[in-house]
Amino acid sequence: MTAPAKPAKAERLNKVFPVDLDKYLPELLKRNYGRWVDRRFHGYGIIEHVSETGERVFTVKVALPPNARLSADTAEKFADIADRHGIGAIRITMAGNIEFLADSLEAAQRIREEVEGMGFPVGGWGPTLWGINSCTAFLTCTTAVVDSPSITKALGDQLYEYFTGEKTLPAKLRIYVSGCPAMCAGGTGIDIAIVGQWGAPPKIREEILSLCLPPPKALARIPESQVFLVQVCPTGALTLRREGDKIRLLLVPEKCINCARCKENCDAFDYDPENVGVAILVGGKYSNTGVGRRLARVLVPWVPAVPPHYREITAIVRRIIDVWREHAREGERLADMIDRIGWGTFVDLVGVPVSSMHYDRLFAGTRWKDEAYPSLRDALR
Amino acid sequence: MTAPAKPAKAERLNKVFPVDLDKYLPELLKRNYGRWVDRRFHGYGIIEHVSETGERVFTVKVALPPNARLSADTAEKFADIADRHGIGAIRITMAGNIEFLADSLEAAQRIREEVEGMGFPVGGWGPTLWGINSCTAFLTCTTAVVDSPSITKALGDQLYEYFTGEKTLPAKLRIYVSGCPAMCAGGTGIDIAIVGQWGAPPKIREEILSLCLPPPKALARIPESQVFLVQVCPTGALTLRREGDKIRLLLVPEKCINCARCKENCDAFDYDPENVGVAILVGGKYSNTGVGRRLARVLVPWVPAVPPHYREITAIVRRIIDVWREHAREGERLADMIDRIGWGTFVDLVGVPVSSMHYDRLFAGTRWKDEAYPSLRDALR
Amino acid sequence: MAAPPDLPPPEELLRRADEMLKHFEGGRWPSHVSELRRTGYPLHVYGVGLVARKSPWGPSTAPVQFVNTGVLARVAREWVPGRGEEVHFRVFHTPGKFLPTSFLKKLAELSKKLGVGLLEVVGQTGALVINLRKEHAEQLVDELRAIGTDVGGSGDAIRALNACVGPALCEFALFDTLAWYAEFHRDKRVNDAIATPGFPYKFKIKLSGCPMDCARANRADFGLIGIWEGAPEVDQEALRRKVEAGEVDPRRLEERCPSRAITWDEKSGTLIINGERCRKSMNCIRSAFPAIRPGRKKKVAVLVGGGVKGRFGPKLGWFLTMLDPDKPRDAVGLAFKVIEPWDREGVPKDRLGDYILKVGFTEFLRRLGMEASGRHVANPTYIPYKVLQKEERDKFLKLSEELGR
Amino acid sequence: MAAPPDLPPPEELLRRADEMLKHFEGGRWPSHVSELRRTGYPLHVYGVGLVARKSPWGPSTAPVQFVNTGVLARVAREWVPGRGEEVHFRVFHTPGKFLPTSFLKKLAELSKKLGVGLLEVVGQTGALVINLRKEHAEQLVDELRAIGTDVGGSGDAIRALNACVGPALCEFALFDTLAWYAEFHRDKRVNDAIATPGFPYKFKIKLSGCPMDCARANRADFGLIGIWEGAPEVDQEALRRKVEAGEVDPRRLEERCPSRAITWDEKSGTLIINGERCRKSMNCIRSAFPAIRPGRKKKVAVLVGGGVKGRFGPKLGWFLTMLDPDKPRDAVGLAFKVIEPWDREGVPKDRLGDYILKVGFTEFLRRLGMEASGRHVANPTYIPYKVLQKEERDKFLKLSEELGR
Ligand code: SRM
Ligand code: SRM
Ligand code: SRM
Ligand code: SRM
Ligand code: SF4
Ligand code: SF4
Ligand code: SF4
Ligand code: SF4
Ligand code: SF4
Ligand code: SF4
Ligand code: SF4
Ligand code: SF4
Repeated sequence: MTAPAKPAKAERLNKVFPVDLDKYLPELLKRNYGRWVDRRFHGYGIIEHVSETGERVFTVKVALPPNARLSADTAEKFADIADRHGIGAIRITMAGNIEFLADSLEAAQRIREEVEGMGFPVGGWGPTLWGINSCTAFLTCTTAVVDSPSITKALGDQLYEYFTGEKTLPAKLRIYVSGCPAMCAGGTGIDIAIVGQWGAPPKIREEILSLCLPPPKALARIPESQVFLVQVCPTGALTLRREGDKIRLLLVPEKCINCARCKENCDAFDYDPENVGVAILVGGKYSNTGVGRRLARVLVPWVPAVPPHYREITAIVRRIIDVWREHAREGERLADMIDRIGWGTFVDLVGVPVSSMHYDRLFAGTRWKDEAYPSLRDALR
Repeated sequence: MTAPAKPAKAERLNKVFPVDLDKYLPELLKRNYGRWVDRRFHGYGIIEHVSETGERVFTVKVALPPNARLSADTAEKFADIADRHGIGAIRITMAGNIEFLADSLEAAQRIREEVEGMGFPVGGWGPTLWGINSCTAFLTCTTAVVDSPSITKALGDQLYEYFTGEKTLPAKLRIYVSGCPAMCAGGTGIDIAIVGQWGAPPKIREEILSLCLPPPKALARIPESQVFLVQVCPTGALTLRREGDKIRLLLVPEKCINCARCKENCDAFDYDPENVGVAILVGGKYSNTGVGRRLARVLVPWVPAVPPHYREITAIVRRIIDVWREHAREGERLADMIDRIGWGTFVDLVGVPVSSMHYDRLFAGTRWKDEAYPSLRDALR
Repeated sequence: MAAPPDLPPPEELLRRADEMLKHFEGGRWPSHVSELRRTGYPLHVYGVGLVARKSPWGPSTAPVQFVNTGVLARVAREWVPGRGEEVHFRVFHTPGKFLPTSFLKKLAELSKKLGVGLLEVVGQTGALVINLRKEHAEQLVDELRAIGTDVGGSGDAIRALNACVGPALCEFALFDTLAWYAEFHRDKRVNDAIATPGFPYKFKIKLSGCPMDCARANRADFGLIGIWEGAPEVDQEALRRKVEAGEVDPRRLEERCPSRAITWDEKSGTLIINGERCRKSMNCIRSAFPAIRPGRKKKVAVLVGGGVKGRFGPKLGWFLTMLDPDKPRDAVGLAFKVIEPWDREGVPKDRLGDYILKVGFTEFLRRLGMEASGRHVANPTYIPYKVLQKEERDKFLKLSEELGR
Repeated sequence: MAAPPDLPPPEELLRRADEMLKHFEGGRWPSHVSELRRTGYPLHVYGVGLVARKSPWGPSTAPVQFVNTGVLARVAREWVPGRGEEVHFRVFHTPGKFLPTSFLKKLAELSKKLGVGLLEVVGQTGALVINLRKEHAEQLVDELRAIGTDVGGSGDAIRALNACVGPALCEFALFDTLAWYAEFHRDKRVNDAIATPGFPYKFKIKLSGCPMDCARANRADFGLIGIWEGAPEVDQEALRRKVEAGEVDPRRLEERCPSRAITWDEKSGTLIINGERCRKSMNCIRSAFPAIRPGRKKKVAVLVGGGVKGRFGPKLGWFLTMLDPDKPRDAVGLAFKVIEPWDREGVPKDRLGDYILKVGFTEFLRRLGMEASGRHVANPTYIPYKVLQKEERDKFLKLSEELGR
């Protein structure tokens, strides 16, 4: 391969964006763009959209493996199915499911059969599990502390019927599983969020620290507090000490909140798998339905993440779902139910047996201790 | 008057506490102490308590003038009524109403007639206004910025029927009116709290400041930050500056949160009546009913307090009550209703027309600006 | 406080003050002004304050020998025509605030003889306030002591205690609030801390017989609230009668129970209450009393750190522990145990609650040598990362293991 | 990251890794491991990570000429037997993420030819991820550009934009999310900020056609959400039919409206919606569509400062202003207006929301030269004292006067 001339490469700074709708939208959708007037659900996986022109399109929603991973082989098979039964296109949902597009219910059913035959379930609309979003974690990520794709697989195996609708839920359920506090699976604004944790303050590997610091000469000219790594820590847990010629980065464990910002910016931060676990949060949502958008709250600040079964995690998630199924009103998302019955009652129903939990500080690094200020009501038995 | 001998006076340090139940409790109550098994309400002002012995006692609840003020003359008349119709005792409720005690419903009714004849309404149980607690303010207090007794009178005149039960409410209503942020009427854990405000940072009267500082020699030895007045300010708005021999107390208005702690501790802090007003808070309660105890939230951070009508205040209070009456379920306290329908909806129903309100910082002096971080939902019309 | 701007000349000021006062004698609600007219209280001062929209009173002193708390003295500001002065005592109320007519008459008499014939029958903390004449202060102390009460409770001291009427008149009382109230007063340390200020700030003790909290123990530095463990007690037979009579709707009991602890079994006509879940809202009890009443396993809950402001603003007390309803002395001991670290380390004008916020609740417990009790979940965090100690983590590990079985 | 303690010897490690991997090929849910087996991805590395309970990957580099964002390179840690490497591109997705089969096939082909035959069909931000072979990186860029897309969007840059499917497939879209998405990409400033990192931290833009927020604009640095003003539109005739058919229970619409904006008039069979009150929960609409549909006065709401963590932890975006649905260029302009003060003053690794928290929302508005809009009452204070500016006070004065009339 001979390298093209340089100016041509510089052209790479002018990005090629695939934004020409005309090129990517199937004809059927182009004709009815913005003209959809009604939709009908056929089971839990197929939606029929009706246009004011009278035309219809059927979408078939299919779950993918964790982290929306697809081999080129499978992609080609999907393309083939879409060509044979569909309208020559698929779409990827923003949450990593696939939608096949068809122009009749029969065609949609055929698609369903074929993908189910390949081992991919159809479902995920209405009062079901819409899917589990997983970040990439051990598949490609350097900062991961737990492996979200395999946790997702463990959860998916257990919650399968909730996706297909064989068993239904009070309302939509989505789960985000992130391998570390960066929360790439989408943060905490969702029904159930699972977030990997170090569990203990990081360890600093002195040997490679210099890679994350400015070159010695430049460093000598920067005030300690202005050094990037020091600035990155939100709580002041990291300070730089110059000892003669040497530089030491000190970590005050009492100040550390385990946010992982240091590690995100420097590979010298390490941890011990011994302490690693996940936090489980509940009751978030982005949608404005019911009580409106909200961040989830920490129900369980830590449980271990033990592959391959991840029993500790799946047990708690199942429990949360059971409590929700038992106590929710029809159509009530987890966030709305918790809001109605109260956090204390919810925690109680789940059976979290702790004598002390966090105090809501909203943002890390404020003056008050991040700890429990007990209320009488919550103490009552 | 000749002063008694000193040792006798020193005895005053051993207090005489009126704690001998035997001495103060009417016989009827002594006999049935701790043996009450049932109670019946007769209208909104009379409760019949039934003992397991079969005996009964009837209490008649009577409103007093603002700040629970009673002249010796009226007190004697009350004693007389209690002797004639009652069981020879009255009691003062903790919230400053009077309860007459009688041994039959007829006697209770007679008491009711007599006190009503004197201009004191009977009522205040069940779904009514239980009373308005007022601090002393301009009657005797040096730090008052608005006069709570007269505000209470203005409110009482307008809400009279809610006390007597001529008009009922969804549930209990109590109002606390405090003349300044010390909130002596009982704080903010109540349905409606009205709290006097300076509205602007205090002015310092240099002439009398020295009265609040340690004597010059002692002062010279104390670090600035340890001086009492400097310590009292929760936000660091007050600093002491030594200029040669002179001492100056500086106030940074941007840091001042109007908490009045400086004034509570030193008469040199003054304000301009021009800016003075009250904050109106809603939805507090101490009782564990419904959603449980909670502090009220600021609905209106400031309106002027203009005697004698205090129209600005009474208009808002009436409005709050109207909204509550219209939207509450039976038996639902204001706090419970707000919790159910949501703060945004409630604010909207009242019609507070502001584009910016406070951000909840819970405690003064944290790092974040005490200001509005708008949510989309609340912005929607 | 300086004279407000644009104050009219004295005569005009007094005239307007009078007008203002008259206004407050109209209307249906009992009038404090009319009541004050029956007394020797210097009403013109109050009227001038209303016109000026500033408190007319400035600080003054009224030293009374060996009385270090409970005496408050004011003098009218220099801009109040005719000036005037005002002194009042905070006097200890009787238990349950019962006033036999004989005692009430004595108070009225004293108030006329040595004061201006005016009372505040209950201060918002719980004291009985008597407005007196400065020159009679010494005598009033002696006469009050003679009839069985006394003056005290202001400044950085223990303040007038407050207890709800409890067993004297209320069916719901879960402990003997008035006996406990007496017990506190019998303790020498309480006496001394009431008599002489010495703490960083005031300290208030309030006692409520049940979770309705009529005594507002939630806003006390040290609050005591009667409670029970488990479910309310149901007399199923009596309840069925109430249901049949249409007095009680069992579906509504179910629905209105804020902790969803209630199930009504239609078939058997039985109300089942899950005691583990019940949060003691009293809702079922007050709706169906006496067929439903508080449970029998009684306790007294202790709340610490409440207050309306202090350094850090409004706070409701935090749950500390449970006490035995038959052991009031434990409560007295605990109060002083709680006071100790605050008294030793607290910055002047930090309430107990402010102190706790500064050191943190966990550290506060450590200083008391106490264990955390109860579930502390009122304010869950939104932040999913945190350093947790091993013991803490182990609790959750146990939970997941139990659920996994 | 250092080798975890007690790691078994290489062979045993690989054996256990394999066991682990096999486990994840069982079960009903689609397996990523089975899928990965169909590719050239170095599965043993992943398996070793699972056994070690540590990510097996360390940072590496894969410089690609004039490509400053979107390329991520990893190398297996030294304790992974056999080592291995992994490089992937973040590739711009098509609008609405529609993939004509021809395009999908081309992607699959490229992925096999130049990569390991593996895709992440959508990253959680919205990118399409292709795992490639390092040596083909340059060529893959060119080939992607040839089929009409490109690599980019990582680091302290504008990230892959994300827009919900909107008018292409959804009845609820209140503005043309896909047209706006295209409009952003056509702007030179957007191109440059995607191509080359330079901000204090990443910057994400997300577009949702309606308040359901399928694109999760609430967690974007700059979020756009379609909205309308006033009440939803009711086709009373159609609604009555639905009611009669038993498809819709109007009482339930009333009851479930979270802002209590709905009244059902039984007699006339009319549903009245108070538009002033409606908070756009979409509840009535999705329950009775198409008899009830969004109103016609459409707007696009702008949220700023969302993000999952940054310096100060989780935040949902705050409402800034409303835009005209026909003017996407206004949104592009506003995005850069919002970026400007943050870019100038922000500390490295502070997200926009962190910056806003530091300066305060009011000050942020001032720096933008914008007025506050909307009602900001989400988090009312419990503290009853505050210094307020005169203008602020006057608003409340006006309120009380209006109510007093
Ligand atoms: C396809 C997708 C958008 C896309 O551009 O890819 C989508 C599309 C629709 N969403 Fe969504 N939602 C999609 C992710 C989301 C998300 C994001 C997420 O889950 O992370 C949210 C907000 C997050 C949250 O849960 O708070 C979201 C909140 C909703 C809601 C509100 C649900 C609720 O009860 O709060 C509805 C309404 C409903 O379900 O009745 C909704 C309804 C819809 C419907 C079914 C509208 C309708 O009833 O006709 C849209 C169907 C269009 C279609 O046929 O494709 N969509 N929807 C996304 C599918 C994800 C998936 O694979 O499962
Ligand atoms: C007399 C008084 C206690 C005292 O020792 O003085 C009192 C006594 C009773 N309260 Fe109370 N409450 C008294 C102040 C309070 C307070 C304090 C306050 O208002 O500042 C509260 C808590 C504050 C709050 O509102 O959160 C309080 C919250 C309750 C409640 C709960 C109401 C609710 O809906 O949340 C009840 C139950 C009820 O009304 O059904 C209650 C019920 C009762 C009853 C009527 C119990 C009953 O149903 O038999 C008690 C009657 C005893 C009697 O005959 O005297 N009491 N009650 C107080 C009368 C004040 C007054 O003059 O109006
Ligand atoms: C008399 C009384 C109001 C009334 O007329 O009922 C009162 C009057 C004063 N209070 Fe109070 N407080 C009274 C009950 C309260 C209560 C209610 C309670 O105890 O439940 C509170 C709120 C509860 C609490 O303590 O948190 C209260 C919180 C304050 C505060 C704020 C304390 C804080 O933590 O910030 C101050 C300011 C101070 O301490 O400097 C204060 C200060 C004052 C001063 C001493 C201010 C002054 O120096 O002028 C007032 C004296 C006025 C006077 O001329 O008597 N008063 N004060 C109440 C006491 C009578 C009694 O003992 O029964
Ligand atoms: C690939 C992807 C996960 C996935 O497999 O789907 C991902 C992967 C990484 N994210 Fe992310 N994030 C991905 C979506 C997200 C999202 C979701 C979103 O955008 O809605 C978030 C939360 C939303 C947000 O930005 O607030 C997210 C919040 C983070 C953060 C925390 C940012 C913060 O404000 O604190 C980091 C940490 C950092 O920036 O250093 C981070 C950092 C990382 C790094 C670069 C960490 C690292 O250097 O190893 C991960 C690279 C792994 C890899 O090998 O590719 N990633 N990351 C997603 C990007 C694909 C795409 O562009 O579509
Ligand atoms: S959440 Fe953590 S583990 Fe997952 S991709 Fe993001 S940075 Fe990696
Ligand atoms: S950046 Fe976060 S994890 Fe790292 S030391 Fe600071 S607080 Fe701890
Ligand atoms: S609240 Fe203020 S005005 Fe009222 S008595 Fe207390 S200190 Fe005085
Ligand atoms: S003590 Fe309070 S009112 Fe006084 S200056 Fe400080 S903040 Fe302002
Ligand atoms: S607190 Fe309970 S026991 Fe005490 S008076 Fe009130 S209702 Fe009765
Ligand atoms: S006391 Fe309250 S919480 Fe307990 S069972 Fe009765 S209603 Fe429910
Ligand atoms: S956000 Fe609204 S318009 Fe967009 S896909 Fe979701 S439901 Fe449809
Ligand atoms: S959209 Fe939601 S808030 Fe608006 S009227 Fe319908 S149900 Fe009520």
